[in-house]
Amino acid sequence: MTISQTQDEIINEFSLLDGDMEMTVFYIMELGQKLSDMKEAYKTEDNIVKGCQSKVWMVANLKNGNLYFEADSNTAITKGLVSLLVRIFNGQSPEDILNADLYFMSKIGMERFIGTQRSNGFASMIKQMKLYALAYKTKKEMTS
Amino acid sequence: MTISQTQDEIINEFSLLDGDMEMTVFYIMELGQKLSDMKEAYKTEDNIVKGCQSKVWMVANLKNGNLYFEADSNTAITKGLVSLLVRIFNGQSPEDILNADLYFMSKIGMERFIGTQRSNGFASMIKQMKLYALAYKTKKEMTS
Amino acid sequence: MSTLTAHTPLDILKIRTQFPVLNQQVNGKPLVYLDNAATNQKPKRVIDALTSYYEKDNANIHRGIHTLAERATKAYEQTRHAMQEFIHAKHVEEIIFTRGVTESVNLVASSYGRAFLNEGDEIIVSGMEHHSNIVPWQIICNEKKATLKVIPVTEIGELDIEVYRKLISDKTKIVAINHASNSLGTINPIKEIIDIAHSHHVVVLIDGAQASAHIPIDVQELDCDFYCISSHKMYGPTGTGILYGKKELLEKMPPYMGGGEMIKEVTFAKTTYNDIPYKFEAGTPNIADVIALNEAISFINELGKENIAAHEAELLAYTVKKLSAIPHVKLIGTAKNKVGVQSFVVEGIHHFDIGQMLDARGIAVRTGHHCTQPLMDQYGIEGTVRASFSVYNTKDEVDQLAEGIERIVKFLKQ
Amino acid sequence: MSTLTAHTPLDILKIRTQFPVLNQQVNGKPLVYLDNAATNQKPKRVIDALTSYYEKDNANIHRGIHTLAERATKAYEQTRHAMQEFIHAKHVEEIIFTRGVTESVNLVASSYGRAFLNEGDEIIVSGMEHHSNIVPWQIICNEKKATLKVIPVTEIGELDIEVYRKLISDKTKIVAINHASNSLGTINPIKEIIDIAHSHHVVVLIDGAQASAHIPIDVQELDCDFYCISSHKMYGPTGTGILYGKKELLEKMPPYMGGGEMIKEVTFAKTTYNDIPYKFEAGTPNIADVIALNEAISFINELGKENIAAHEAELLAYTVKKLSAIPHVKLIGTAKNKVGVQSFVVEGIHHFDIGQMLDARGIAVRTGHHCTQPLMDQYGIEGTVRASFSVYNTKDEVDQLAEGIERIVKFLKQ
Ligand SMILES: Cc1ncc(COP(=O)(O)O)c(C=O)c1O
Ligand SMILES: Cc1ncc(COP(=O)(O)O)c(C=O)c1O
Repeated sequence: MTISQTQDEIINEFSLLDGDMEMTVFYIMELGQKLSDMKEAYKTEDNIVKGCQSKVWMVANLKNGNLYFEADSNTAITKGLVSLLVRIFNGQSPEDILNADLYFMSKIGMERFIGTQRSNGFASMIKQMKLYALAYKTKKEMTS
Repeated sequence: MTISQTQDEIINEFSLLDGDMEMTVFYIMELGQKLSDMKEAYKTEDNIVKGCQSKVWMVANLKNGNLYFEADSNTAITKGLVSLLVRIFNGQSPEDILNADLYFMSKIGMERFIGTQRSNGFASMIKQMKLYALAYKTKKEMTS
Repeated sequence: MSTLTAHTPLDILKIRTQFPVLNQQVNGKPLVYLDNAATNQKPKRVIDALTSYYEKDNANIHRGIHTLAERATKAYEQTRHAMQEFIHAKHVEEIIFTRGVTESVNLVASSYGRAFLNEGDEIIVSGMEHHSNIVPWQIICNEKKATLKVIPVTEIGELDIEVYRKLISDKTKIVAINHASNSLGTINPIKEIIDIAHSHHVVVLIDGAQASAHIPIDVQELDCDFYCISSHKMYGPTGTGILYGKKELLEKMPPYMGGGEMIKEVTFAKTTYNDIPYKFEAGTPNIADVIALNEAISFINELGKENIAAHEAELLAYTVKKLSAIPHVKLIGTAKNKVGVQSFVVEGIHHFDIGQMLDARGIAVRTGHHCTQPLMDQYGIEGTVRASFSVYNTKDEVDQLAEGIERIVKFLKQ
Repeated sequence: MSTLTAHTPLDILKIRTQFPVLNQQVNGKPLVYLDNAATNQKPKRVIDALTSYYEKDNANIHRGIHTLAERATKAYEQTRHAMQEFIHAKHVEEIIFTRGVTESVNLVASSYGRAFLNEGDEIIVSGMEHHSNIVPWQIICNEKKATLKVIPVTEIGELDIEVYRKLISDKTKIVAINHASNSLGTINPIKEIIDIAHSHHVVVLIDGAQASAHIPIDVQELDCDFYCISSHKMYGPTGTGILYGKKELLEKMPPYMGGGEMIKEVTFAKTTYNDIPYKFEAGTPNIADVIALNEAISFINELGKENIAAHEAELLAYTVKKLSAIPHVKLIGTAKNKVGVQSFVVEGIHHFDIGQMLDARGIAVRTGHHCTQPLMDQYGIEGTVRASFSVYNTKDEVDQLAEGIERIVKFLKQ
């Protein structure tokens, strides 16, 4: 699936929630619960995403030229939020991740339910993922 | 005339102004203009009434057991205001001055046209006059 | 009448109609506002006082002789008188308007501290203080090479007075304690704390942020040296509050800020300062909000603090009962004597998740460290969820809180 | 759009309808409000913003995750952005909310001064400064054994820039000057003053109290280091204002007040401070008034500062013409470049009498030293009568002012 296709899928899923805030929050937490836990060993200072209010850890690996992320958080909602990003970006090429336009955020009305403080945190997660993508892209270019 | 009689006279005069603020202020200034000027030599730091925003000087003399005040101010309105007090208290005994109830103030609605800042100053003038009265009364009692 | 010991039940539903903000839906549910320790809501009369001031009387105060300036000055000074009565201060000039508790504490730390602290002196605070009653003292201690001592907090959230007795000494110059804790709700035995301090000739500052809307205050009976209040936590507007200080102390303290209002005479050679309270009110004050604060005082007076406190105590007891029944919930702060504040944590669930989940149901609580990180450190937690009450809250709202928590606990614990 | 050089005439009578306070009688006469340099009046949209905030969104900001706290935080930060644009600051975090100019100057004097001033250093102010831009410097000079130097004022009320060039030296650490004088109306050549200071690596603070509602401000073009504004002098609520500071400077300055909001982490062992602007916003800020200030900014932006200034210039010219024609009247402050402020004295008549007399006719002016005693000393007077304009004033009001003065002059001079 492309980045756009996953986004459209997510938009579709959220539209079923019909704007009910409680259901939306429950749904996000459920998504978080489905995200496999990160090994405790990875939950280091180094892997923390700066700028999030809750703690978010993230690592990335390149397999066959595509990126795969693992992420975790100490809060259930944030874990659910980061799981959306993992789902969208996993298996995509560094280039596509770098160029991705994340239109799903405004389409699902993310701002309404995450608020300014989590918004900044969410932006930091995206930035971190794009940084990983940039790093691997550069590495690839240097070694090729 | 007694203190009450002069007060009643003043109340009567002010009632003719019918609450017109501009006429009232003009009238007060006119009263001030009629108050004879104080000798410059008396306008000393010592004779200043403390607590007035404008400068007010005041001296008192005892003649035949009664008090006579001279007063002046650097502002025309304050001079008019102090002239009311001089008119009320001049020629009265220290005892009567000490015991005087100055009901004319509320009757002419003084607060409305002198405001908080001048109110405090006006209270200081009255206090100063009563202090003079007390001093002369004490003096009289000690020498008698 | 703060001398009443009995209380009259209040008509809470009628009181609620005076608070326009309560009449709204949040996320499709009626708003349940339980974040009152952070700031509480304003009755219509307070809002109307602001409007009325700006629509009729707005003018700069003290220096003007025109009618609007007269009116504004008078109304501003009336609040000072109302506040004097509200806390039973001896002199009206002991009431200084500030932005709130934070500025009040900083004023004392900076002015009193800078003038009277010396190297090696000690200041005592407690382990349950708000950052606003810690950091200003840290700053001045750092500057003066003085030391900050801390009264420990017991497991249930009370001050350990026996340790306090041992901490205080000839070196102690200031004791700064809150009347009631914003995280725990604990009402501290400040009369006893003050008496002990005074027996050592130590000056005491009381942070009354969490007391002013709930506990009768009599600064003369308490004999405290400084008392600090924020308007926005007592039904008044944001941006104002007071510092009460004993006249003798305020008079010998140097000014805090310089500027208009606080001077008697300025020349480049020599400037002389105004008398208190003006010496400490440099610049154009927050005129409108000070004036509107008077309505908040009247609101509290008319209901009666005892009646407000009785209602809030009932809500608190009910909250404790309901929350205790929910699995995995652990109450933080269970002192005997409390204002209507209840913190809690839910085992294995982050307070942010609970806060956000409750917000999804229209329920506003506060989550986090509540500006009391040292206290959180002591409990070994990062933060709590805190529900806190004002007079307009109801048992029904507590039910909704409990139901919300039950739902999230069920969801995340299965 | 502050780049406009031409201007569009404004419909003043229509603008007046937005100001409820103007629609009243004082002492039986329609209010003529000419005390705008002290504080100006608030358009309905500013008052409505306050009401709306308290009726819908009131909550403590930054630390809350519930919906009301979200809304309040967002609105509060929106004003910061609007203010950034209003003064063309490079970074939004360069905007710090304070109580107003007085607190802003004190913040810089205390924080920057205490950190970077040394014995023997010099600070330069001018002879036409407001006490709020004198006394804070006197206090810190006194503490640091630094010296205050004064740029003299010429007879017509302009700064003597040649003397300034001689005053500035390697010893100079700070220059603090108003953009426009509240007593004289003079607009000072601050760009030139700043350039001269910077050529000596001296930091410049501009007191913009009398500029913000009248003169376009571009802090980047001016390259000033600090700029201070009071909300209540620019159609906004009392109790708030800003300090603009260059990021590099603010970052290296120590905090001013300690408390909630301004910290990153507090332990009794070590406290770390938050980033700017929060480092300088300790405690609960004046949330409602900051939010309503945004409406005042929009009000000015929508009318256009050039258009406002053009109207006020017209009123000023008319005032000068009318007052000059009255016997015994002497204008104080006749600089070439002025905002809409005209001070005057009447030979042999005390300014209090004129003020009170005018008030009896419903006309509000300010009388006294206007918190600029050193300036009054220079003119050898105790005070002046001052008429000052905002956009809602009219020529008709100037006529009434002149007529009132004529009457009192006639009365007292015959
Ligand atoms: C030139 C000038 N500077 C400073 C101030 C002080 O402003 P505020 O009283 O709002 O702090 C004023 C207003 O009184 C002023 O006109
Ligand atoms: C106990 C306590 N002290 C101090 C403060 C600080 O008050 P403010 O933020 O109004 O200055 C608060 C409120 O946040 C508080 O709860």
